Amino acid sequence: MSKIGVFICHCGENISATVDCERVAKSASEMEGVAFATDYKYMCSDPGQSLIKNAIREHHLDGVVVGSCSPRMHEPTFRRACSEAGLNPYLCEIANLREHVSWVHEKGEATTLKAIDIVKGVVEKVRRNKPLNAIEVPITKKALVIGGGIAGIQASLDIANCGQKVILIEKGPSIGGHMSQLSETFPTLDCSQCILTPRMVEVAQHPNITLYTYAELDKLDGFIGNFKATIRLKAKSVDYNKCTGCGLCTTKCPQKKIPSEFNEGLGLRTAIFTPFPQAVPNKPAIDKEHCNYYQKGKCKVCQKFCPTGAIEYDKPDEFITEDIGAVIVTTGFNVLKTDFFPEYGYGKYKDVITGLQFERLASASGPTLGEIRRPSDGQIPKKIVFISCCGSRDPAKGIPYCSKICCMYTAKHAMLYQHKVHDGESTIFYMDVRAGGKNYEEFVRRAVEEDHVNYVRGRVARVYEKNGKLIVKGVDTLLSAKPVEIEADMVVLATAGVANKGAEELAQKMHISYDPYHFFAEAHPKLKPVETNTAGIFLAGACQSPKDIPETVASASGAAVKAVSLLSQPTLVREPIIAVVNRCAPPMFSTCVGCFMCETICPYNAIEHEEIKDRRTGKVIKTVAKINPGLCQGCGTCVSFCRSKSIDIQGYTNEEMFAEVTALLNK
Amino acid sequence: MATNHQISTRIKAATDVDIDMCYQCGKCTAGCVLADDMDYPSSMIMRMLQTNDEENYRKIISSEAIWLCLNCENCIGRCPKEVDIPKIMDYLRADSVKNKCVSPKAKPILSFYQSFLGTVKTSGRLSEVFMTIRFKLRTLRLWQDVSLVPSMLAKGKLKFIPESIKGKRNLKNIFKSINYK
Amino acid sequence: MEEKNDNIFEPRIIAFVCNWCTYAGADLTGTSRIKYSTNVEIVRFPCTGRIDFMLLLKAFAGGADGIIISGCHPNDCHYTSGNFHARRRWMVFRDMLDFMGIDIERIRWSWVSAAEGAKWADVVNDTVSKIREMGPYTEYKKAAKFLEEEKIIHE
Amino acid sequence: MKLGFYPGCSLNGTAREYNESVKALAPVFGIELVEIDDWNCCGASAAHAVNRDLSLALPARTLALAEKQGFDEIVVPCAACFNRLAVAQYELNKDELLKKSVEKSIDMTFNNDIKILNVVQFIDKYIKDKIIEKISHKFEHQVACYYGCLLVRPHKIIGFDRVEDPTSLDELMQLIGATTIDWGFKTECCGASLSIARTDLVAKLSCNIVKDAADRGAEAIIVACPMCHSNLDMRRPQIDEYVGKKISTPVIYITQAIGLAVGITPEKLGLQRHFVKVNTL
Repeated sequence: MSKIGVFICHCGENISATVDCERVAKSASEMEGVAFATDYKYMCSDPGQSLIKNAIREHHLDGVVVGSCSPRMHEPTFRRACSEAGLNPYLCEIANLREHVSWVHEKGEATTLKAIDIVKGVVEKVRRNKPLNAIEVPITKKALVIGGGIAGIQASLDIANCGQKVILIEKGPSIGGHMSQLSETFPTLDCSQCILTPRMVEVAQHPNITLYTYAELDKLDGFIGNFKATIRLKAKSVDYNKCTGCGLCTTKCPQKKIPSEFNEGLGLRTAIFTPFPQAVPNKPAIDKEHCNYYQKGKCKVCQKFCPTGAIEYDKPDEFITEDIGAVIVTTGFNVLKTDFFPEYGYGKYKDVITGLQFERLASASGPTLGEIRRPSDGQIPKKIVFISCCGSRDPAKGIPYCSKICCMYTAKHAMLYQHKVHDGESTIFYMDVRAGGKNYEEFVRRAVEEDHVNYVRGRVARVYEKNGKLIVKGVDTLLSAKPVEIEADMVVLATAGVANKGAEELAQKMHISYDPYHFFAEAHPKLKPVETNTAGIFLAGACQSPKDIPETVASASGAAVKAVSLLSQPTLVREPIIAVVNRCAPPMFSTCVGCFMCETICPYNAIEHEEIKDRRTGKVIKTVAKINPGLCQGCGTCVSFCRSKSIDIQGYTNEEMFAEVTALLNK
Repeated sequence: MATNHQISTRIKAATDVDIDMCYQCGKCTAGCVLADDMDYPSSMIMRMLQTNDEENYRKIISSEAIWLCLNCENCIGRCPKEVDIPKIMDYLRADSVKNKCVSPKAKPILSFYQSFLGTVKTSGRLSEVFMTIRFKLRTLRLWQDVSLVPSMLAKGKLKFIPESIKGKRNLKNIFKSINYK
Repeated sequence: MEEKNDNIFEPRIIAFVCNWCTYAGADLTGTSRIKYSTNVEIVRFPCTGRIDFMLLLKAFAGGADGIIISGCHPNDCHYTSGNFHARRRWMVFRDMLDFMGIDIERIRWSWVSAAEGAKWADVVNDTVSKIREMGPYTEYKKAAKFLEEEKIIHE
Repeated sequence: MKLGFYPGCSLNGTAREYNESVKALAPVFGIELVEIDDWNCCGASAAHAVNRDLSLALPARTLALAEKQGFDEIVVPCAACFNRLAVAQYELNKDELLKKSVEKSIDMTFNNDIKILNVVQFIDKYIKDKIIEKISHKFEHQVACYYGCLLVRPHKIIGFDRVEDPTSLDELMQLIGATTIDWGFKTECCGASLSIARTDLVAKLSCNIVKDAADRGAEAIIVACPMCHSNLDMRRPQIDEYVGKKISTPVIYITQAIGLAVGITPEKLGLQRHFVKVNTL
């Protein structure tokens, strides 16, 4: 006869507002096998927890059910409390009365009844729960950081400075990411490269950091503390051990007319190239799509001129596998490109550009060496229009969210323009100015008050070209919706920040969840902002949602700490939620018939063959399945596949689940 | 819904358009070909409706703007929130007639519509000639477009015998059943 | 949900969901305060791959009028392929149930990710209204009772 | 190949050349357009403005008739009529009760699943791929394609081409050898129904359109809507007055352009009926 304790939490009013907690506790006390039941305002609080502990000791409870928030929230808390009171933590289960009851139903009889049902179900399960012991597994003391933007750089440095090993992979030929493309950064207007490049160099030189550029994650197996990452090292066609980075090849390459990604298509590069002068590593790679040799089969000019003979054509991509303890994803974001804005003629008119392109125009290292010139004819635009919320906050275009950074960088763009073109006129069409952040609002006001940027509140309907001018048809909603028409020389679109191409695919490789816009999802919007739902994988930067630099760096350091705190543990304690093949007395030994169906479907190759031998003769009596607790992740697929019902999964055994379901139904 | 939301509720019921969807970006006005000529441009009208203030509503249905609207659908074509403004305009016009507060400036436009439907009612098809005549009589703009007549005749664009359909009665009933006067 | 009134049928529905996508999704429904019908009670599994179809029979026997099985979207399974296995087994099992005379229309499959709180509410609500139309599932209860007596179903 | 045909009122009157050109074009491609018997005015441009039910009932009657006469596709060259018919069909399919009440007032019941094609959809579907082989006189002129407001809208109902900067007309014109210019007023309204009541506004709007096309060196403006045509063509005096100079850019129906290309005589296409002379071509 079991002695279960039931503890119903009011969660302030979050639960008690719609569920009659006293009544739930009362009817729980009448349930079979329940020795003690009570309710309390904050069960997770210290007094709440000691309430549970005391009850366990007083009533010698052999099981605990807490009716509270989702187990994803406080299961660990309450299990810890139980073990502190000497009860095996896995004899404690949570009945989700908040997320699954009080928050989704109105106050009323039905709601309270449902709460009681759920508690009953869990009680029945706990009555059958077996004490389990956590599994200890070793930890590989090495972190993998995916993406060499500012987030990746920051995270790598922080981890490395804690004395842990880091592997940083970047899919492009250089680290630096979007930040290296920026001109000056708000709200301080300090030069982006000046603050970034030293850190890029630091990464390259840090003894604890291994940097792979032109590299992508191919596969990620394993689990927290023990991942196995397969990394594709894309062939650069240049042997970096020999290459000195003299750059002779890039001057000789006959293919000179390739739109440069780094300059957002506003500048040109060669087929063998280093993306920008401060690139890290500062060594070239060959872009096969445009290289004469790879396309037409002849040229080899670079090889001819290379003083160190570093050029190596026809070298295939390489694959390396690394053991990894923790992963930080910092793959960043992108901005919407053409065809999204037919009404603004982007892609049709050369002088309609994105904010990122404007950054290149304004950047000293850019194609115009920092002078603002029209892409079409190189003229300096006298009238410039900035349109914010291009795609953002536009459900019709499929992007309901606010891209967050645009308000600030648009203000900055207008400011930079005014600084560079003194007789210029700049207009910003905006819906709202969202300048929440340290010194942000002040910055925006400066743009208006000191640089006399003309802010017009209203969305632009369309932009069309007429005799070399761009006609911008907007509106001033503050002048009782008066239409405004501006003949501009150049139009800059603050295009929405969107998830990177291939983000979905990457998420699926790592089994982390992502939102409908393919931004990666954090484990909890407030309390676990850098964790994912997959233990051991963390997030930082704009791959999670559009973020500005300060926020990105902060989240990167946050993620780094999470990774370090994991790697610095001697061993890792894992939930014993794993499958086991039953054993029983001879002559049967196990009901397993050795069909090994489980082996074919196990995603972790955790199924091993065990030969059961006759003690004396040593001859094999039967071969049965055995599960390697180190590899098993407890998905339980084998359980439902097992024909002879010989496998069961700890914590979710058939007996437990059947009992829960039956209890839920039998009122 | 709360009583202080009567207007938006009314409109939602009649047109299935949710006024509160509009977040006042003004893109509709910016793209409207007649915004300059309107006493209240579309986004302004949306805002006034959002106030759920009967006085504002009165202003709207007595405005010229709702009659100038061409239903060209530029606005909804571009609206980030896909608010069906043309549909609301239809509703407002009907309501303005119902409440007998059609802006005097808009009378000719209404007359045109009525002349149009008048001919349709009698013959089932639109006779441009008769519609124009009716219109002229309603508005006393007797000389308008007379200059066009000879050349139109020459090009065979005028039909003086109005075509009419067999199912006239059927059509009469249609007008009757939805009590259009 | 509004107070139950006796003349409309309130079905009892059990939802078997995976811990990583749909359970989290249902949590999100809560955090976003989206309301849905009380008729559904959620049972958490590590993965839809774990869901033993005997449980479905058990649920029907126990008096469920409908069942929801929901997990991660294809390719999003936390355990790589659990949801596919579940799906595949269901394909086979469905016909068998059908053959056994079980009303498979009462079993709803869906994919609800951790980010789809609103979708979960929809899934629940239209399953409830669908089952409500179909009425109580008495046939199987009878059969189950008989089987119980005959001790034909063992756990 | 038989298709239902709904000319609509203007094609019977002021826009008869549009009618003629469509009728002349179809047989060349082995298509017979059968006029829906006893069709009625769809109420375009007036009904919806004053009475919603009427604006649905009028098209509904025609749709119901077409269905009774066994058409599963009808061609509606007039963009305004097309828009009204399409909208009515959509609205009625969306709202069962509404449909019932409308069926009552037209006292006919119907499935309301007939396919409605505007002139461009019609050409795309049945003519486009045969044009090349039929071309006898390449239409080698620089033209501005004017879609007007209704041809591609409401997009969520019609779901054809794209609302901003549509291209379907341009593609057709290029197909028959024309060069199409990029200009600013492809889909800006010409003032349509205000033509008579507010000629001043129509003059202004149409002026913007015609002027921009002319300024950019268009030899002709290609249209697919009788209202656009009458406003840009018949209202030319007012337009000229508004600009303060004479603009002689003719306005031609897409069907006439294609007609000329496949060697139909200008007379049969009714080109002589335009107010702005077309002799430039």
